[in-house]
Parts: sequence; C-alpha cells; structure tokens
Amino acid sequence: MTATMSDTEARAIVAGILADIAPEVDLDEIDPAGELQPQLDIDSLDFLRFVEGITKHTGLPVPEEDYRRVASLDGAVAYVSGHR
Amino acid sequence: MSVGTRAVPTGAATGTYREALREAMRDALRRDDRVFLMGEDVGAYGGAFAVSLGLLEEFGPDRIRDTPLSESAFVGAGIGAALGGMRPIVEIMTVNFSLLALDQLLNNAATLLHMSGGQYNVPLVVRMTTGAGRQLAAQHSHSLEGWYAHIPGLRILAPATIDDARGMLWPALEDPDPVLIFEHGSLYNASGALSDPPAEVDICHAAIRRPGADLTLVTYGGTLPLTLDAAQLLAAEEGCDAEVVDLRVLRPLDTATFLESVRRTHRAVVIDEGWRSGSLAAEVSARLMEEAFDDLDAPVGRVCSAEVPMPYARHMEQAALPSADKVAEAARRVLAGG
Amino acid sequence: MTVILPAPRGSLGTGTGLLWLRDMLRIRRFEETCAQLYSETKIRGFLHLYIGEEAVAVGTMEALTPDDSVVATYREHGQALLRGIPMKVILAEFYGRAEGCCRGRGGSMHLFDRTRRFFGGNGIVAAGLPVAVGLALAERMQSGGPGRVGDPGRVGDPGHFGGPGHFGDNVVACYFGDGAVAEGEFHESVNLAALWRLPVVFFCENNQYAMGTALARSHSQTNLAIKAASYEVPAWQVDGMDVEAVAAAAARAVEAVRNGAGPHFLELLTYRFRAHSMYDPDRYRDKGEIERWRARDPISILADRLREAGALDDAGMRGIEDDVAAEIAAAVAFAEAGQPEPVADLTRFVTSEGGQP
Amino acid sequence: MPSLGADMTSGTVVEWLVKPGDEVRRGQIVAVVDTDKAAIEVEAYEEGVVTDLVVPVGATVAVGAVLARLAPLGAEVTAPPAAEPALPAEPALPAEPALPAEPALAHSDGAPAVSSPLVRRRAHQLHVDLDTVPGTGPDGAIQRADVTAASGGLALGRPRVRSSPLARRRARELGVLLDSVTGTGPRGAVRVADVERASPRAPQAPMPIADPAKPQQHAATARAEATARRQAAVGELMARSKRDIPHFYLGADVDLAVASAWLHNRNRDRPPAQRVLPAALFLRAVTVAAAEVGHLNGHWVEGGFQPIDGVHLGVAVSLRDGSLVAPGIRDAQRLDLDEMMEALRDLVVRARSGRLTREQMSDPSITVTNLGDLGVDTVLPVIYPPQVAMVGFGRVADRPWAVDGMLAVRPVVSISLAADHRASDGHRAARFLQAVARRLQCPAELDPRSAP
Repeated sequence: MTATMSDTEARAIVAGILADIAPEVDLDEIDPAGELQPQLDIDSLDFLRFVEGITKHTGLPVPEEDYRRVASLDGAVAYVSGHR
Repeated sequence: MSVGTRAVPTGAATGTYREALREAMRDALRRDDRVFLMGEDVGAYGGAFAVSLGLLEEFGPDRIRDTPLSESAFVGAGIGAALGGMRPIVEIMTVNFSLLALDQLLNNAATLLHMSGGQYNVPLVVRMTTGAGRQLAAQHSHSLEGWYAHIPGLRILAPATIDDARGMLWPALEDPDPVLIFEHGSLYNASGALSDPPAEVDICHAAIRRPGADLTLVTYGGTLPLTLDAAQLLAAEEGCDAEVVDLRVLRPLDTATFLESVRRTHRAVVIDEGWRSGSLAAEVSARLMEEAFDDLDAPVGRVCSAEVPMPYARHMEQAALPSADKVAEAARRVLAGG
Repeated sequence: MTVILPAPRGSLGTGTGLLWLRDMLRIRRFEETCAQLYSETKIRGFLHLYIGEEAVAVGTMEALTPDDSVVATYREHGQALLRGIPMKVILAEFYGRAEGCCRGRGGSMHLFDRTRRFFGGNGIVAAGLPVAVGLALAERMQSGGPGRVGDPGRVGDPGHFGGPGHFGDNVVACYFGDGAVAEGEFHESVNLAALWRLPVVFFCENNQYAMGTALARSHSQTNLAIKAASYEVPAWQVDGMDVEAVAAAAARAVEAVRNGAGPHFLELLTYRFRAHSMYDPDRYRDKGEIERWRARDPISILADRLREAGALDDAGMRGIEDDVAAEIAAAVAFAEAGQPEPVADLTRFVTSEGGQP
Repeated sequence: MPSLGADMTSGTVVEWLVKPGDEVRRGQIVAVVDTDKAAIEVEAYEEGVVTDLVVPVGATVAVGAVLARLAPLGAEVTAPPAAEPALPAEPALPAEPALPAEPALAHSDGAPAVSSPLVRRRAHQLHVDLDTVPGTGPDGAIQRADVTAASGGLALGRPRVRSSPLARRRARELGVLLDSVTGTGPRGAVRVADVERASPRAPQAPMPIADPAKPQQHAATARAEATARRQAAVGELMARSKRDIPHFYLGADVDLAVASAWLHNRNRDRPPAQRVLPAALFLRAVTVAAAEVGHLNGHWVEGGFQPIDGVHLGVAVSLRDGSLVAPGIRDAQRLDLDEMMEALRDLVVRARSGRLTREQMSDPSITVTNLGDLGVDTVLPVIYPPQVAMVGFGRVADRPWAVDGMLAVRPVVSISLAADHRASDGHRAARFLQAVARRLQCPAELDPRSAP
C-alpha cells in the first residue's frame, strides 16, 4: 500500500471483519468511540478473531499491547489507516 | 479441483479432462525417451477419444505406435517391452476390449514379480476408457474397474478430476509395477482449472472432495460429479452436511480415509457404476462393517448400476445407471436409520 | 517356401560334438531323475519332461549369446539348464525350496533367471509369444533406428535389465509347441513381429501332440512352417532329432535376424518319449509310433556319429555319464537340504519393495 | 507304489511283468498300476534281480508302499525267502480324516471354566459376568442354563432390542438401558439420537434430521424452529437439574499476575492466530485437576457415581441467538496448551455455525462456564446432568491483594465450583479447587511441551 489508506477504506476492512463475527449487528447504530465487545456481545475469543482479521487484511502484527487501541470502532479504523 | 460446472478460480488456464491426459503424455514422452505409446489408432487417427491427437506429429511413429487389432499381443508386447527396459504406455481403447488381454494382464503382468521370487517387475502403464452413459449399449458400456481391483500385483487408478487426469500419469510411470488407469468416458469433455505448473498428486490416497459432518458419500471416477450434485441436493433439502470421499486409487484401497470419515459421520453410502454383486462398493461396505462397526448408526447404503446388460435406449440406460437423485434417496434412507 | 534342411556332413568339430552330447545327457538324466523324484512325492504339481527333444534345445541355444533373451514354456527344463541356471537351483525350485531360482514359488513350469535374461517358463499355452515380441520391440527401440534411447532424465529406474553394451544386434528366442500354433496369440504375435520387423526367432517344438490331441486332429494345415510363412516370415522345417541339423538351421536363422532381416520361424520336428506330464496315462499314442521315434533317439544319433568319427569310445561315454551322475547327485543333495521359504514372506514381491507405499 | 500325479494317494496292482529271479534294467516297465484316473505303467528306477513281489495283483496300497524287492545284480536268488509277514493291506480308501475332536473342555484349576461361544454371547446379552457363574456341564463347563439361572431368570421372555451399533455403544457410555428407549429407526430400531434423547441430560439433542417424507422446508424457518426447540430443551434440563441434584457451592479467588505475565510473554512474538487466551489456560487447569481429583469427573447414573477415564471437557458457549449449548472436547487430557486453544476455537466456531461434530455433541464428563467476558465477577453454575460438577470462571480484574503483608494491585479471577453432594463432598471439592488454583499459579506446568 502506498500512501496512508483513506479512512473509508479502513472502515470497510474493519466492517468486513466484524461482519463474520457479529453478522446481525449494524455498525452505524453503535457508538463508534465505545467498546466493541459489550456493544456487539462478543467474547474474548471473538475479539481475538477480530484481531486476527486485522492482521490477515493489513499485515499488522497487532501485539497484545495494542488491543486497547482497537477496542472501539474509531480506534480500530484509525489503527488500520494510520499505520498503513 | 472438482469437475463440471464448478466456478473456475480466476487466473488459472481452463482445460478439459482430455487435454489434461494429453498434456500428461506429452510431458512424459518429453521427459524420458524410454516412454512410448502403443495402441489401436493412437497415432494417425489421434486416438479413438482424441486423447493422443497430435502426438504422432510431435514424437514420430517409433514412439506413437498404431497396432493391429490384437489386444492380447500388444498388451503382452507392452509387458515384454517393460521387461526389456522401456516404459510403455499401452492404450486399450475401452475396458470392454480389455477382456481379450485379461490373461496377459493377470497371468503375466500382475503375477511375474511374485512368481519369479522378486526378479522381474513390470513397469507398465495401461490406460483404458470405461463406463456407460453414452448409449453405446451392452457390449461397449461396461464398468469393470472392480474386476481389476481384485488382482494383487496391479495398482488401479480412477482419475476423476482435471488435476488427477494431468498428474497421475508420471507417478504411474515411475511405479516399478503395472498400473492401470481408468478414464470414464463421460469425463473427457469436463472442463476445469488446469493449474500450471500441474498440481502434485499422489497415487496412493483417497481425497475428501467436500468436507461434511452428517454422512459420508464414497465414490470414484465417473460417478464423482453426480455424487457432488447429490451432496448439494442434500444440503439444500435436508440441511444434511454430506462429506464426499473420492477413492482415486481402487487398489490398494486407501481404507484409512473413508474409515476416519465414517467414524465422524456414522453413516455411509457407496456409489459405484459397477454391478452391485461382488462390486468394489461391496468391498468398501465390508471394510466399513469390519472396521467401523461400532460407529455405524445405520447400515451402509450402496448405489450401483442395475444388474442388467446396459440397454441402448437413453431412458432405459439412465434408469439403469446411478444418479444424483438415487444417491440422495439412498442418503435419506441411511439418515433415517437405513 | 519351406525346406527341410539336411545336416551338413562332416561339420562336426569333435569338441562341439562332445559338448552337445554332454549337454543332451545332462538334460536326459536330469529329467529321468525328476520322474523318479516325482514318484517319490519329492516333486509335486505338474512336471513336463523334455526327454526326446534334447536336440532342439541344444541345437538352438548354441546360436544365442548371453545378451539375447529366452522366452519358453512349461517344458523348459532343458532350456533352463543350457542357459546356465545351476541344476541344483532348478531342482530346489522343483522341491519348492527357498534356494530355488524363484524361491520355490514358480515350480517346474515357471523357471526364471533375470541375470541370464531367461524370461521363464509360462503355464499358459502361447502366452509367452506376445511377451517375446515385446522384448524384441524393446531391443529394436533401444538398439538403433529412430528415437535412440539416451540416459538423461530417466524415470526413477530400479535397475536396468542387461548390462552396458546391452543394446545392439540382440535377438529374442521364443520357444513354443505345436499346440500354441492353434492359439489366437500365435497369429497376433507373428503378425505384429513381421509387421514391425522385430528381432525375434520363433522356435516351434513340434512334438506332434498338443497334450492328448495329435497334430492332424488340431491343425487343418499340419505343415506349421507354411502357416508362419504366410506372414512374410522366412520359415523352415528342421529334423528336430538331429542336433547338427538343428544347430545349422538355428545359426542361419539367428544370424539373419541379428542382421535385421526381421523375424524367422523354425518348425523343429521332434517327439517326447514320455507322456505329456507325470499324470498322463498316454493312451492317445500307439506304442508302434513311440518305438519308431525312439529308434531316432537324438542322443544315440549323435553318439553314433561321434564314435564313427573316432571322437568317442566306451570310456569317454562312461566318463560323461559319471560326470552327469555326479552333478545330479549333488543337485539332489542340495535340493533335499533346501529350506522352505518363511511363510512370513508370503506377501513379499506382490509389489516391488521400495515401490509406491 | 510311485506317485503318478499330484492328487494320487493310492494304487492297485493290476499286472506284474516280472517275477522273482528276473533281472531288471533301469527304466524297464515292471508292473501296471491302476489309479482313479487310469492304468499306468510302473518303471524300475534301479537295476537288480527281483527277490520277491510284496504286493499281490489286485491289492491296493498307499503311495510309497513297497511293491517288490530287488537284490544287486548277480546275487543268487534262492527260493523266495521265508514267508515275509505280508505287508498288512492298507485299507482301500484312506480313512476319512477324523473330524477334529471338540476342544476338550478341560477345566484347568483356577482358570475360569471354558464356555462355548453361544454361551458367551448369551451371557453378554443378559449382562452376566461369566467369571461368577458356576458351570454344571462336563468338567465344570458353563451351560446355557447356568447363564440363564445366573441372570435371575430375568432373561426369559425379554426380547432382543434392535438397535444400531452406535446406539448400543452410546447406551453403554451413557448408562442407558436399551430396552427403556423407544426407537425411531426402521421397524422401531433404536438409533443414537433416541439414546441421547432418552438420556436425562444430553445437553443438546441433535437437530432431528427432517423426516424424509416432509415437504421441502425453507432454511430460515428451519433454523428459527431449531433455536426455539433448543432453548426449550435446555430450559427443561436446567429445571430437572435443580430438582434432582443437591448442589453445593465453593469459591476461590486466584492471583493471576504470574500467569498473565507468562501468557503475555508467550504470545508476544506470535501472530494472532497462534496466541493463547486465558480461557485456554483455565481449561487446562480444570482438566489437570479433574484428572487428579476423582469424584468430580464422571456421571451420576441409576443411583451411583460412574467415574469416566479421560476428561471430556464441556464448555458452555452462548450462541448469537442467545441460547446456550455446552458441547465437549473429548479426551481433553491429551491436549497441550496450544491444542486446547485450537480445540476451544474449533468448538466455539462450530457451535455458532451449527456444525458441531457428533463427537463434540457427545456427553462431557465435567463442564466449564466462563462468563468473565460479560463483566460478571462470580458465577453460580447449574450442573448439567448426569455430570456431577461444573466450574465457573468470573472476570479477571485488578483487585487489592495482600502480598507479603503489603497491599498491592493484582489481576484476580474468582473461580466457583458447583458439585453434586451425592457424588462428592466439601473436602474433595476443596481439593479440586486448590488443584486448579495451584496450576494457575505455575502456568509453565500447564504447557510442558513448549519452553516458557
């Protein structure tokens, strides 16, 4: 990827990953700054699969220290686009 | 890679089963000059099913040899040439004519190594078309893989996919013992992805073509496509997740693969175009009973050809042959307890 | 055109003559001993004796080299001995012992020796002919002409038959009886060999009977050489009881084949002094006929000529007989001491070891 | 008598061509013998002078029998030697090979009396242990009547239950009596689904396969129906569990500082797909403890505790539609930490996509529920019958914690155990919880294979 990815592109990636894990949730209705886990009713295993998705689509290692930074929708989008 | 109308992954060349076989022979003929092809009309005519089209022009009459109508002689000659250090590929036009060479295949090719106390192995490959479904009537529609799979000393292959059609010939030529390759007539025109470089395939194991949890469908060769269709049918109509095992090698049977599958699914149907009595399906069913008895929640089902000489009329031939509906019906019976 | 080749007079070098006599006596006495061992239940199954036909094997094998190939039938003990398979190893095979040339798995009808390019006996009448044609095809494809076979890029090769320098003008000697000439495979094989001009010599041991069926009761055309000639194959009838005649005819035929003249066919007129096999009451032949053929015992014919030529006397004959008796005694001892193949090896060699798993 | 063919066993002398005193040369025909196939000439293989003809014309003798005797050439042959005791004529046909005698029913001391296969099958059917059955047959052999008597005569009239092999195996495992189950298979045969439905606490009866005759059903409605059915089944199960099982509860808080640091360090340079969650560590700890402390890993069946060798670890999984299932990881004791994580991941993914394998749906021996993710501190679980224990893990949260007399902040998890008082008591339950806590304190032990 050349220049930093646009936010819309990053958001599409994050949405795609979450669709597998919590298919019936509409991301527009949740608080983008709030924590994903309680809002999407996903447990720690689902969250690990979310992190896995980010690594697969972006190649970022997402170490455990960064889990906090991708815990919310906005955080995840920023993380994905910012780092590109 | 399964066959038929499956979506073709982008980026790979498409090819037919026939082209895959031809490419396999061309590749073998180029790689080792001891390899040569012998059979009726394989040269000038280009092969009764056009599999060897163009090979005569490329490799010449010494290595693409048209033979007189003498199955016993040219199959025996293939055995002799193999003993003499060559790596012959003998094409018998169809399994129906192979009966004229059965003595050479059984009493010489399959037996020599053991009878000679380990002195003479016979590195011969024999290819033949098999199966019905093209209204060729009783004498040209036999499926006799089961007969040959009965004979110790022969390795019997049934390539059902493009990758197997392309990939099985070379390991077969490398096998120091006789290998018979059965090509079902209805597969020649099937198209699919022809991966380049060709996929590495072995000639020892069965393959799971569709993973599943509720029922195991075991089949080989020409009946693989209809078995996969049956699995789709079962998924849609019954919510039943069927696993499809393609035997690929009919001797020695890769028993472990279909046993492991049935130990998970606890139900099995075997699909075999041969006649039911004494068929390969009977052998698979017996091994399931012997080695997975306590895992069976229903008797093993079998879908075979009706035990009749194959009729010419299309509707009668279809009535005699296995079909996706018959497989689905057998599967439903097994799912309901048999 | 078929012509009976007379034995060229006076060509009998004393040395070769004595060797032929020794070889014919080795076969004769060995087969007689086997008959006795069979009656003592030491040898079982089927046993087809070569007594009376010795001149055919000795005369024809004389023309072959170690690089040629031999394909024979279930009456192949003579050929096997002359090809160099040790008598004790052959007898051990008849005893079903592991020391036999095939570990005791073949028995008297299936003797094989890969190191000596002896492609066996064969229990199926005429089934050896197509194999012989195939061996000749391999010779032709590897020795010259288009598609000279090189070495690079070989398929994994578990060992090549025949050593270096194997390629060249080698021939395949294919033995079969008059019975085989009535099989379809005779027609298919001779036609294919002639069509592709392959280096195979067809030696037809016409001992007048296909088991219990006399020649005239199984062949519309009893001159078998004419049948072969119809495939554009040079074919001669030869007096199979006269080893010199056989040797001369064989040498001529083999030489022609070696030089690329395509297949040749020799009909060797001979007779078996014993029944078809050990279990045959031999009712179908009248005693007079047997006696007439016995009167032309190939060994006596040769021995008399050697005596006339001053190359053989009673002492010489006794010497040969004693040597042969000693070889037979040693062979019997070896076979008696042989060990059975371990039953655990039953499934070995169904497929090649180290082949595909 | 020479053998003149592979299947020849004897021969009859038809004619002698020589008489005592005659000289004989090698190969000379000396007699004619009749076999079943035909009359065959017999040749002499030795030379010599005939001394006497042992077998008279018309007599039949076995192959190998002496027919006549020769003396070396030149030997004087006087009158035939004194009457040799004539060789006893062999019976005309070889005696029928005697049928192998019935295996002698020797009753070696100490070893259980021998019984015929039929008797053994009868004992198996009637669940009778042959070792305990006195045999009244010859040499103490056990007869059919002995088995019937030993089964208390119950067997009379009890029909054999037709069932699939898998159903019989599952019935044995679940302690269900086959004849108490109504079969839905052909002609009333019992199938595995029937056994599991009949067993008091199968967590989730498998979605019954649609009746083949039923018309095609729209997939979505099928799924909704399945969810409703599943929730009803779990509800009914929970009610019965509370009714029948005398629950008692224990709890313990465990400092996870060491475990968390160890796990964090282990995950650092691994891609997400190979990282291990604390949940996997908990499952390992429970598995090891369950294997160590008996009486918590097994089933309560017909008034008795039946321990199960091997820990089949149930894991409570909530589905997207809100319902709850507790499929099992079979033989969890065989899995190392990474394999446990993989098994957990596979179990949850399959449970949520409705593709649990038969093995995963088979019955666990002890179950764990981990509601920590939902911010709950302690869980008071309800045991799944016929299991006798259930472990709950609450939230891992920083709490004030006394360390060497000083106040510190440590990540702490509270573990709770519900146990069936019929099967175990406070003492055993406490030992189990301590075992779990101890394992969590030294996590490396839970991961023997990979170096920390």
